[in-house]
Amino acid sequence: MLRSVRVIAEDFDVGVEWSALRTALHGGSGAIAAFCGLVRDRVDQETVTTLTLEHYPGMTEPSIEAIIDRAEARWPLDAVWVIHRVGALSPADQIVLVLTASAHRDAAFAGCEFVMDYLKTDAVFWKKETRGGVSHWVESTHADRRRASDWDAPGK
Amino acid sequence: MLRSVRVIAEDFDVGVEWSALRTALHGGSGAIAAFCGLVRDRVDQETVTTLTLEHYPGMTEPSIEAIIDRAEARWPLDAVWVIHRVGALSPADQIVLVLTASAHRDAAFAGCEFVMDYLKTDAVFWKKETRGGVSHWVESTHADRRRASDWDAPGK
Amino acid sequence: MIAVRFFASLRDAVGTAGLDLGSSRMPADLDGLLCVLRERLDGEAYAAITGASVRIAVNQTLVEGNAALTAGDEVAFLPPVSGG
Amino acid sequence: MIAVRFFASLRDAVGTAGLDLGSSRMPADLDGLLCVLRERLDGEAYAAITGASVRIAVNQTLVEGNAALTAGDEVAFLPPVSGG
Repeated sequence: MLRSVRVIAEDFDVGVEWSALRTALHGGSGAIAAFCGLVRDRVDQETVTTLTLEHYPGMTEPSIEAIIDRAEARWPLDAVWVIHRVGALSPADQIVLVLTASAHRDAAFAGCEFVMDYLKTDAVFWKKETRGGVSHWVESTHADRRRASDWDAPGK
Repeated sequence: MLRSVRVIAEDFDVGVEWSALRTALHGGSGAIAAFCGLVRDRVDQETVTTLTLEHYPGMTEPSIEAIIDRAEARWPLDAVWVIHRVGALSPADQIVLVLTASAHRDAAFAGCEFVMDYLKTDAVFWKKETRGGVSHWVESTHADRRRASDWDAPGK
Repeated sequence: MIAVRFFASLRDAVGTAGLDLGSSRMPADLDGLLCVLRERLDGEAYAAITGASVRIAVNQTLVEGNAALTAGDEVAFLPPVSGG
Repeated sequence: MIAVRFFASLRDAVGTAGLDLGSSRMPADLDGLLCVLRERLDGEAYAAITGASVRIAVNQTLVEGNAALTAGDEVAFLPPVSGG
């Protein structure tokens, strides 16, 4: 399986990543799914000015690799690419990109959602949101943790 | 909600579409999901040489709009863009692109999957696959129809 | 005149993408159109376009059962679709 | 020497991103390291890094309970994560 994990400060170009992935795929892939998270300009009616992402170099990358390992064990994926930015981001900035490829769309979609759900709860990042002039650290929500744990429910 | 429906013979550039969507979004969107279907080089152990897509101009576009209407009624979507190619395609060619945007990832993912599932079963296209030197018309599979009808199941 | 269109496998079965019907005798409804087509097409082609999975659109809108037709209408025979 | 690192809200609580411990007295395990930190940090900072939701990594690997330490180890205090 093609995999790529990048934790970077600079922005990424989805078109460039998409083309690189397509070039690397073998001809058996019939489906590419993608997800990109953006900084929202308002949270709970307050204007967001900055979202600062921190990571632990040397631990964050393996924490993402471990999520991809679990996705790969679960679905017949041809590729999983993850780019996650760190540093100070502004509203509308791209935060994270997950690209998956598979023969069929069900695996591509499921793999992409699974990786995103666990990036929220298991990947080693911390987020500081500055809104209404006040900065505070954001934790993954109860809903995030339930979405992730739902992947272990029977029938999923 | 931003919407775009295009049925075209030429290839599309996902990077260009992605940039155009991001530029059009308001700042409340925190999630973009994308799906792209590609022509696979083999089906049932046979080499695919051509996939020819036919449509009914004037009826195909409204059939896609109707699918988007249903997605829009169901999830708080900021955008749904659909590009579907017609004509003779070769292995690895892009067939279809669905882009969705929403404040949160659950709606973006669900809307994208919903639209793809119904493009398989309800959009007015026909596919002729040439493999092993023989051409035949492809119908949506039982699995495709079940995936689509599953959206009406309780709890979805 | 009624424009009749056949798509995909039905075009292959009929051997043409379309027919213009009614320059001499204009069918008043879909049932009448089917009678004209039964005369015009061979048995195998007629069986194909009247198959259980075939849907009919009048002016790009699906119709169930019989429907009145007026001059200039377009009637399309659609085999099962498959997009995406 | 043990390199101790504090991330995100814990860095804010402690007031520094890291400490080098053990140039004089080298802790043999995590429990020993916590004793040293209790002496070095104020009560609020110590409470923060020993909170129920804080996880500890030794050399970038999460550990549960006590763990032996050797010179050159890096011990990190991690508040709840939130990526994506």
